[in-house]
Amino acid sequence: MGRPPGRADRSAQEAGGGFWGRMQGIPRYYIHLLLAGVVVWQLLAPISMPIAPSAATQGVYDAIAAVPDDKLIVISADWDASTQAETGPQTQAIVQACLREGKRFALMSLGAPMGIRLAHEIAQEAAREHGAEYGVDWCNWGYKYGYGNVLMALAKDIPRAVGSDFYGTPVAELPMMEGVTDIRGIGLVIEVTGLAAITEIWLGLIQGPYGTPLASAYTAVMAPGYYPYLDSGQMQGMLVGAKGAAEMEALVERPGKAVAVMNVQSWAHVLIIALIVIGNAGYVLAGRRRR
Amino acid sequence: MGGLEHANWFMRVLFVAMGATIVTSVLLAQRGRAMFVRRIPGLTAIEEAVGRATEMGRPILFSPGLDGISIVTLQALAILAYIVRLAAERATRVIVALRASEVYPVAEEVVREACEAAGRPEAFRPQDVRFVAEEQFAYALGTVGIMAREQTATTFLFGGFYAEALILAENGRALGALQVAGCPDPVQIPFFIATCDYVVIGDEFYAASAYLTREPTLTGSLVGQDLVKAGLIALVLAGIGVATYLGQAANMDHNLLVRLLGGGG
Amino acid sequence: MLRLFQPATHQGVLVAALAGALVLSIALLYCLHRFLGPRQRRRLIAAVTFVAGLFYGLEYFYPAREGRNFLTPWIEPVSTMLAVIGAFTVGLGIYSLCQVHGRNVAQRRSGWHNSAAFFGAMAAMLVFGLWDYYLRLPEPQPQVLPWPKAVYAILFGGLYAPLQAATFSLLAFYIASAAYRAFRIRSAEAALMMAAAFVVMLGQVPVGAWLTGFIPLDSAWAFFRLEVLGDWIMRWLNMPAQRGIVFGIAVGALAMSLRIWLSLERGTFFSEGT
Amino acid sequence: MNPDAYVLWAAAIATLGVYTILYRENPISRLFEHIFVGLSAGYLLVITWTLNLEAKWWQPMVAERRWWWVFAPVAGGLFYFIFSRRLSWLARLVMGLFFGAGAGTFFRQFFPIYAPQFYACFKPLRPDAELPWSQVLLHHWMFVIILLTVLSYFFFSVSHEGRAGRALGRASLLGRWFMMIAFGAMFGNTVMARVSLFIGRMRFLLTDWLGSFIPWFAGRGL
Repeated sequence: MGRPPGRADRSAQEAGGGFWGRMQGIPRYYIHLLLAGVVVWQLLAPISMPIAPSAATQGVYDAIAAVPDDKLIVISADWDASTQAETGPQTQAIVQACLREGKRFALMSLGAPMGIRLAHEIAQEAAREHGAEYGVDWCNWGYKYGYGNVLMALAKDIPRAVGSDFYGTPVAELPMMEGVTDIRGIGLVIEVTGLAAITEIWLGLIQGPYGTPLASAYTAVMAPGYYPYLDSGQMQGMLVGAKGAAEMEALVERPGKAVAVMNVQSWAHVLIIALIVIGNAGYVLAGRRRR
Repeated sequence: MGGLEHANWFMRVLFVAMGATIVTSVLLAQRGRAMFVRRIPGLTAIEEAVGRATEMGRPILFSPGLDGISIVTLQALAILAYIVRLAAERATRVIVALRASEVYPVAEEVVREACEAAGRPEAFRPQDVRFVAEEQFAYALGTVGIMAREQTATTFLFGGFYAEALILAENGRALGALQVAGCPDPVQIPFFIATCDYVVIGDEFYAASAYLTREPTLTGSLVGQDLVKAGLIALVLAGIGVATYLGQAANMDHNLLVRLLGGGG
Repeated sequence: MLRLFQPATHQGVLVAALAGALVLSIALLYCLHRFLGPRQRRRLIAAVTFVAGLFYGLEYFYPAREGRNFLTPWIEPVSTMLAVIGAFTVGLGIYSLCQVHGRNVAQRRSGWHNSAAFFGAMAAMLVFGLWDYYLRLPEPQPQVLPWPKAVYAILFGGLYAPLQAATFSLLAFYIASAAYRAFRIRSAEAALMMAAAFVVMLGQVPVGAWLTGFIPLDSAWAFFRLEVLGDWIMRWLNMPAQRGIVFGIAVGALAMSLRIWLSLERGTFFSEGT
Repeated sequence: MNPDAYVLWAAAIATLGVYTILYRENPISRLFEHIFVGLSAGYLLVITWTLNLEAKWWQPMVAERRWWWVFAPVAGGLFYFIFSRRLSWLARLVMGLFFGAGAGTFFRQFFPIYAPQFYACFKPLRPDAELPWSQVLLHHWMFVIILLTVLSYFFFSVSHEGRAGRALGRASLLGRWFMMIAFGAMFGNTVMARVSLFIGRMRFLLTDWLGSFIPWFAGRGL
């Protein structure tokens, strides 16, 4: 490939003098200083940027809101410390949404024995905030080994398939599980994950055969691979990375960590875009003057 | 899935056909068949870049990237040989910054031989072939330090680069060096385009030694590669044809070509 | 022949076997050096290259039953052997570093104290790294660490890891200054590049979704919402272009591999000399 | 000895030291560069021994008495003959071993890496029940056109003259444009990940380090 776009502007002199000429050749350490300044400023004294939820995020919220009151939401928390930066805030925002809408939910994990404790702590804290009670408004089925086998059993007989909960209590004894016997008692499954191939099990064994609605939350790296399911309607909605978590936090009107980070990101992106615009304005206007 | 742990018959046939095409065309070229290679602008720039360092009386920096001894690195070293030859003829130093210690002896030998081939064995300075650091970012910082202290006038970045690419190229640019970069992996190319004067993308990297040396073996190989690519395009078109006939739902499970390549349900 | 490759029965036999094998291999190398002419040496090198490539290639392409063929059991040991042989080159890299910095210190060149710091850091990491490794403590670790472990914690957690993270994070700055400089509407190509970067960047942050939030999600125009458009660019403009580049590379690398394997490669180093 | 406070301060100073390079290369950044390179050299020796040689070579050779492992240092030692004029061919012998292994490794990776990408290109080009026409046009047709034009750019042995040549030239120009769009998109897509790295470092500096002696920073809840 030949000379790529981008040579020239070694200095302002090359671009011609004048204000717009100078705007084309801002020394790079000023740019670095600006970026550092914006990040530090926004971390310490944030000015909130508007957050408009994307269609995919709105879909998750709407799916939660649409669950009939006699049915449960199952949140499958298949993540651990390695992807916690994204999946943690996602889980938190989803739990908040369930509590806000007054839906009962059960946590479980198919793929992350180490991660379920982290999800449990998140749910516990949110429940305390909303005054929700364990066993009545929410519960934790714990980590269940067996992937597809667990789900096939779950569809037929929930108390048997799950057995005991996170604390070792048989789930059948929990008040909220009254009347929830099989898959018909589940109104929505939300898969939060940094692991590949778990969504496919839910799709193949639960969503496909029984038509149970499914929503999901993925790390930004994983998300693009799952858009086809969103297009096809197999999934009601999807949270994409920290951005999805921030949008969800905004929807439940409880801005947290994800909103803070995305706010800094928004400002940093705006700065970079502004720099590109200024550079181009300089290029066009200084060029016009010379002609 | 399955079928990828070992080859199936279709892969064997395909592989032998591709290999035979390339080797045949190499042998034909070695027997004197003339082969055409079109102009590749990024590679023409190498001579200009070496010339600039000569004019300014300052050294050249070459980095073969992070990979150990791999096909990418060997190709990078073939480009290095050409650059050192040009530079030695013009009494210009080339500093090679290395990340993998197993590449060190190979790079040293390449530089020494290139100096000899240029007829100037005395131009070889062992201390200019340098191991910098094994750790990715220590390598980046150390190489930037070399650029700054040696005031290199030209930077060549050819090989397997990862996140450190932008650290190297952006600092080289700040020092005013003329930079030529090439990396087969497309991921770092956008950052090279933003910071370097000339960029060699994708397969141009592998065409480089043929283009630079005009060695019949290599130009022959290039022609063979083009034939293989044409064959693969035909295969893709066939696959698309079958997919269009089957339709979206049945495609992945029933497309014969998908199954032959180890995919499908 | 294979019966020879049995573990030695006790320590004395081991020492004898080690010494014998060492003497034997040196003698072999001496004979090779003494009796092979330049042409035969080249042939030997080509043969070694060919066999090494054939081994790895054939294991994949030779028909396998239940995922195994006669070469499969050898893949792991041979790869380990190569990794070990390669590990012995570590001295070459360290030698090169010591040569450059040793000269700086010995001749008191400007900035020699930096080279002295290099030696200090290397020695400290080597000594305390190994010390830490051999000072195996039972889990859980005690609250108060023995001092060599504490020094290692400072070297690793206080210097090595933060230096790594800080250098990596420099990219945030460089990506900003590179974007400012490179994205100018100087040509059609530069403009296309800039436009794509613009849309994708905006599509990733909430402010982008807000900018085009007025377009109803269920309308025919929803495609032009920045986050949808950005995603479309990544998946349906970026991905096929990358595929095209990758296929080119695959064929280029295949040809290079074939030339290396068959010793057909030409050019300085690869053909001339012995 | 509890090293936590030292670790915190060393980390903060090292981070700030590296950041001085953002202005320009200077004595402070140079010092940290040398310390980093030194630490990484020492660490390389440590992990080469602990993770590689001790476990895979010394233990099998000495503890398990597999005497033939003595050939490994002999072969590895051949690399060092590179410094000798007369004996450097022996270094080439062992290099040849690695070159061959590199080529062979590529042969075995060829299909596992590229075949899935290859058959993923087989996209239906007509609408059907599952595939509305808008998706066929915007996704699949787009995909095939871009793939083919980009591939056409990488034909090096065909002249861009003559009727067929000019057509190829035009296709490859279009391919170049598509590649530029792709590169711009990749650039834009990476910005967020890179800014995140810096946010992480700033959180460390503001909350962990400054917050350790100025409570106001710790109380910001970052």
